[in-house]
Amino acid sequence: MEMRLKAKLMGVALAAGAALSMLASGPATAQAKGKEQAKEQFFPLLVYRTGPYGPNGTPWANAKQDYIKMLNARDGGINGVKITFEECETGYATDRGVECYERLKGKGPTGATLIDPQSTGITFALTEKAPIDKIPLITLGYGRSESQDGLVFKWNFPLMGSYWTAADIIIQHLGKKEGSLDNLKGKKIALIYHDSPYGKEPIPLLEERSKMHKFEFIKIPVTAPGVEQKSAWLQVRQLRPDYVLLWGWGVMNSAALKEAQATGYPRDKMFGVWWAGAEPDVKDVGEGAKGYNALNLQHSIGMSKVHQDIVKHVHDKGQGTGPKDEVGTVLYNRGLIIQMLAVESVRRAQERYGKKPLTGEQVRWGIENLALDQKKIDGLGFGGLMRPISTSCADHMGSMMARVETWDGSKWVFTSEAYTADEQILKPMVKAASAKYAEEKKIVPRTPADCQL
Amino acid sequence: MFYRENGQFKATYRADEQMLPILQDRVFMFAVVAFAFLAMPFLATDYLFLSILIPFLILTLAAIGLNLLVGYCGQISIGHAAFMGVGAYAAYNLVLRLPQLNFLVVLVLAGLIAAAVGMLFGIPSLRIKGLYLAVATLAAQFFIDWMFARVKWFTNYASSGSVSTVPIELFGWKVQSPSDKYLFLLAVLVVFTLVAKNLVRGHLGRAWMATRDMDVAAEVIGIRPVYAKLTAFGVSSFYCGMAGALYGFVYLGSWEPAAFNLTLSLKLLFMIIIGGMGSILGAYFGAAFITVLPILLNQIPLWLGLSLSTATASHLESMIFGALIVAFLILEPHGLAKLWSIGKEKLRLWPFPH
Amino acid sequence: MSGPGTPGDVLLEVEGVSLSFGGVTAINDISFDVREHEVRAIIGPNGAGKSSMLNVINGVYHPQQGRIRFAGETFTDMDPHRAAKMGISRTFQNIALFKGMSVLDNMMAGRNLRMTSGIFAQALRLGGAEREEIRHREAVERIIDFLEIQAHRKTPVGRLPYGLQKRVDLGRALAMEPRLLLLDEPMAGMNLEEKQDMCRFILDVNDEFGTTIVLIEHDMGVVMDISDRVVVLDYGRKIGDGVPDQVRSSQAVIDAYLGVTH
Amino acid sequence: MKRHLPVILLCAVLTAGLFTPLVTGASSPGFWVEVLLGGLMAGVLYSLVALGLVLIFKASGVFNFAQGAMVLFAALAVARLSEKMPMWAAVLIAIGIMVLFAVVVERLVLRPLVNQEPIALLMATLGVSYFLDGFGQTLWGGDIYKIEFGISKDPVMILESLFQGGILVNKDDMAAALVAIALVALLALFFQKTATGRALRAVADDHQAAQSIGIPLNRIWVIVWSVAGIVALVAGMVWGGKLGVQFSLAEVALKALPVVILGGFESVPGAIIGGLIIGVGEKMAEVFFGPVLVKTFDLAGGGIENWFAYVLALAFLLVRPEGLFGERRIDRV
Repeated sequence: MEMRLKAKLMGVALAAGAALSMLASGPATAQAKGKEQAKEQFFPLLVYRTGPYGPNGTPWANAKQDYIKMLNARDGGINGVKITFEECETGYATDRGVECYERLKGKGPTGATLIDPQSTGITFALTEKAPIDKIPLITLGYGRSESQDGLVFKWNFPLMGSYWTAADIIIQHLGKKEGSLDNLKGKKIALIYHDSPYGKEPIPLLEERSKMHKFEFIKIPVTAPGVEQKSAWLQVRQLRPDYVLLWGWGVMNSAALKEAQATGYPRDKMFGVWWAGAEPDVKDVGEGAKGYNALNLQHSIGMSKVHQDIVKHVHDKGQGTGPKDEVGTVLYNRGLIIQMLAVESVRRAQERYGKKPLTGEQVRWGIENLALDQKKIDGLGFGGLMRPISTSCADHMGSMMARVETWDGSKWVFTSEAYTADEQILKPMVKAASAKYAEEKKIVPRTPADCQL
Repeated sequence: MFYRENGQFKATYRADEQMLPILQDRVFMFAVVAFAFLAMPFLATDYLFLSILIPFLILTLAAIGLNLLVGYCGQISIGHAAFMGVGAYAAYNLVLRLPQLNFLVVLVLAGLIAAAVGMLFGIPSLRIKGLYLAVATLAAQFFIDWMFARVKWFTNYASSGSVSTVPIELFGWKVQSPSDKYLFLLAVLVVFTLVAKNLVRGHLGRAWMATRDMDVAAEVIGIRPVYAKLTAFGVSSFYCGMAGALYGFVYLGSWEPAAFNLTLSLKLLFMIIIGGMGSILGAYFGAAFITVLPILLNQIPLWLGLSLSTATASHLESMIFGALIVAFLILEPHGLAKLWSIGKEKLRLWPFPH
Repeated sequence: MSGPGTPGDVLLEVEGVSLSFGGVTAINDISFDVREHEVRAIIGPNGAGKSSMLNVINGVYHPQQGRIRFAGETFTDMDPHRAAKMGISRTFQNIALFKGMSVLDNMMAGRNLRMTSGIFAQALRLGGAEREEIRHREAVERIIDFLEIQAHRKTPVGRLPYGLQKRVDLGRALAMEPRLLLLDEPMAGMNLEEKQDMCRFILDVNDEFGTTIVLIEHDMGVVMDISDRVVVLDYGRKIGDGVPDQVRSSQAVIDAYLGVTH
Repeated sequence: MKRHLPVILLCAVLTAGLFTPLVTGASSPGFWVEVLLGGLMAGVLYSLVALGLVLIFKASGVFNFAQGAMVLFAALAVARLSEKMPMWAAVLIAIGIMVLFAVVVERLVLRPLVNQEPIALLMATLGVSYFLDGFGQTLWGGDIYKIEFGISKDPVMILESLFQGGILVNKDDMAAALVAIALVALLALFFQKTATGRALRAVADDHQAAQSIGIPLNRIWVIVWSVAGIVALVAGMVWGGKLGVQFSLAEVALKALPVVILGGFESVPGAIIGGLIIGVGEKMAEVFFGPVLVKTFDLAGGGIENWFAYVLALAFLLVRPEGLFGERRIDRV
């Protein structure tokens, strides 16, 4: 008994000690700010390698690290400023994401460069905090669709596309298949979506489009994580929609394809968003997913120069973050592009503020004035991987193109030309939504003058 | 040597009924509170405030609430995060639709609404006990989750289903900077800790504990189970409701229904197991433990210079979590609070044991 | 035979009560009465239905037949809260104290019915609530003195020895200031001194507070000493009723009960 | 029989709800049958998990929250092992692992916590389930893995003569159902015929008595947890074979709680029938009742199956706390 008691008290003492050292680590991060400027640019990496979304989160996260390692190895960072990073596991959970943000935002000589939350839910939460901490958020192909409006959302950058552009492009594609958008009249289009902010984002646009083209729009939510979809597909079987749009993430996508197969719904009538069009989504369905289509954010599949550099400078040195064969897969490429754009934003900002570690606020300007033409892109080794992008104060998206790819049972192949989302439809929606937000939050939209700063 | 109560004789029952009968305890508590209010705001970093202290304070409030129900009244609940959710959405809608309301009023109203809902879902406890009740509360959890995800009015027809809040303002005081948030929460928590303490040492508290320890005997001495159980559900949901409102407004700032899911409910449960069932102090310990542990587990490898993959780290986390729960249940069912009091006993005899 | 407070008119009347659990009859058409201020004993071999009888009287069990008449009111089945309100309190055969609470709190819980301050008053510990607490604390302290357990006031009951727990159990019942006190084997498993103490307490309660007492007891000697009248049960039926001497001499009782034990 | 009335009423309402779609013509007979089948399939899986819960509860009075995690763990084991070896070997090893797990749980969790109040034990199993989630993924990895039985996933049309459009069924569903039935039959045999089985039954009826006639409780616990582990294994394979094995399976398994409430904690047939009721009920509710609800209250989508099972269980609790097949008990003073 005496012994046991001692053991217990010991244990508690230990725990207390640990906790104290924890508190100690708080100030440590603060000092980092104070200490004379090391020539380092710090990138916090919010990731999720575990849980239902882990399989998709992992290649994405690996690519970012690989790209950073490659730059440090090849060019010694950005114009001589070494790149440092730290990962934090969010598990795709909003509260954990917020904690990661708070933990990492102060690290490094100049604090966080920018944040890529890798989750729409976390993006919503951070949208409230970023302006206070002056840290830009880049949400490439996800996040708040209305945050394209840089006049209201000064700190959000949904680069290269939002869920509204995605939905719009799919509808355009369907119209093309049917001969013309008018032929969608009377058709049934069902949206099977991840029941979270991510899955709900496209709904307003699809409703808009269904009004325009008089097609019937059916919403079928699937509860996260989305393993259990039986009744969703029973509904599909009952309503027999002409097309099914799949807005899933992680395990939900493969589950959806399996159910589609089980209920005999033709896969070639299914169209996924670009988060439902990667290898992990289809690989363990294999033949069963043959014919399934998904959007692809502009880039082609296969190796290009940047991949070779990464293999050469990272994997061959045995410093690869993940397995070598994931290099060049869809989500891996997306990770590369995100990290590249982040780095180029810093480079752009350096042109204005000098080749030294920059604060988030300075980098924000860089993102807002990003201008990558084909030449630059080729120079960066991303030739064929992506198309030109140029952002501005009013437009934080920079480009809104995507192509449709199709799973042939073993790999993804492109089956359409690049579409561009329809400005006519998007602009007013973005304006209206951002105005509502500004009004809710009592934000005064930026003036052109403010943009010059 | 210094921690002795001899020589402190209680002349009146009032003196004997004090919250902390031993002088040294009073001094110590006062010192702690003073430190928290006066020193902490200057010592702590933003990170400490935003990721540790603020969630800690809020979750403590919730844990106290749950402890009143589970620890004091003996009624299990695996659905209390849902009542936090009720509080959060109630506050959101109150602020949205009655902007002129003072946030303190909003906070209390949110608590009361949560209390009402809590009592509603507490009704089954009159007929069922233990495990059965656990499942009944699960029903509350899932139904309420669903309700906020589906009924558009609650989220003001936000297409994404996620709501965001405006900074709190109290009598011209904008509660926005980390230290302001901290002070505000601390004040709320201190007040409601006292309230809880008073309740459990009043006759209502005795009614709860009696129901917990021996419900038949309690009934025989005239304690109505209906009254005891429903008040327990009400009060505890009231606490969680307020905690939820604060969690939404002060900590997250923007959230979707998933923010108050089963995982959070289980977290709360773990807090009171580890902290100590039927102890207000335990709620503090438990909340601190649960808030700090995952962060520690992420940090320790970094300090040791180990490069532990984030995946392994988070797997380790849930393993250690589970192991700790079992360990506590076996070694010290009354949790950290009990260890604390054992420690005090020892100190009382020190340096002359026996 | 010691003569406590002189018996007055009938306080409790049990009429033709029958109780069964899923076919098993525990009590079979039993009637008896209890007069004000008297000490009434219920005896009988194990499984005779003694405890069930008490549980019927204060509404823990609900009989299928029969009526209970208490203080001029008639019930077909009582509920515990009502019984408590009307001044019936009891102790338990295998002690049913609130293990997690101190002696003081256990007994204070006995005052619960009489404490009226609202939830807000308690939450904020307003003057009223404070004063009420202290008033009742005083009442409880008197009982603590009476039962000579001052030393254990703040001890969790779980830690007390058996004999003392029995005392606290009695104390909690007394804290309700009952009109009718039901004692379920108050001396079971006690040694001689403990028994003597307990007897003394019971008689004092009966004298000083004039409380009417119904007790179940195995120890014949004790029963015959302290009780005014005795009911004898056997297999759920009543086989004897009267002053101890009558009961002693009743043939049925001797066969069914005394005969066996002596 | 007065106290049976509400139960009868509740059942009546459910049955009515079951057939309304047919009567009102909200669905073609063929489709209705498909939904029914879909529900039954889901039900089979719930039943399998619930079965494990009931076994453990009968023998050790523990409400095993970790059953879901056990399903996941076992399934992961099979999935990963079968990548390196033939299926039968993988299964055998997995069984070994589950038995080992049972031993460990008995030693480290049950024995120290013996005769604690049930809530404490529930929480302990909660801890166990957290541990298993983490451990399972560290050991086997957190990816999506598949269990291949080589059964075609493509649907088959049957009874086309009877219903226009025919009825769509899946071979693997059928296989799963057969496996489940076989398992239940085996268990029945095990309990009725073997000495161990009889001992288990004795323990279930009365722990003290069983102990007094010299049945070693600890060994019984190990056995019963092993059996539950094997049941979990089967459930996991059936489930994983359909949806792929991944972390999130454990969450789906939570549905087994309302199932045992419905069936009664101590009744094996209860677990099975309860599972089927819940499965059919929630699918029917989702497919037919959901859209109506959405229309009338302008909800953002259906998804009532998230709570249907729990609310149904709650309703049953209120009218019949001991469950469909549980026997009610009187607590004595």
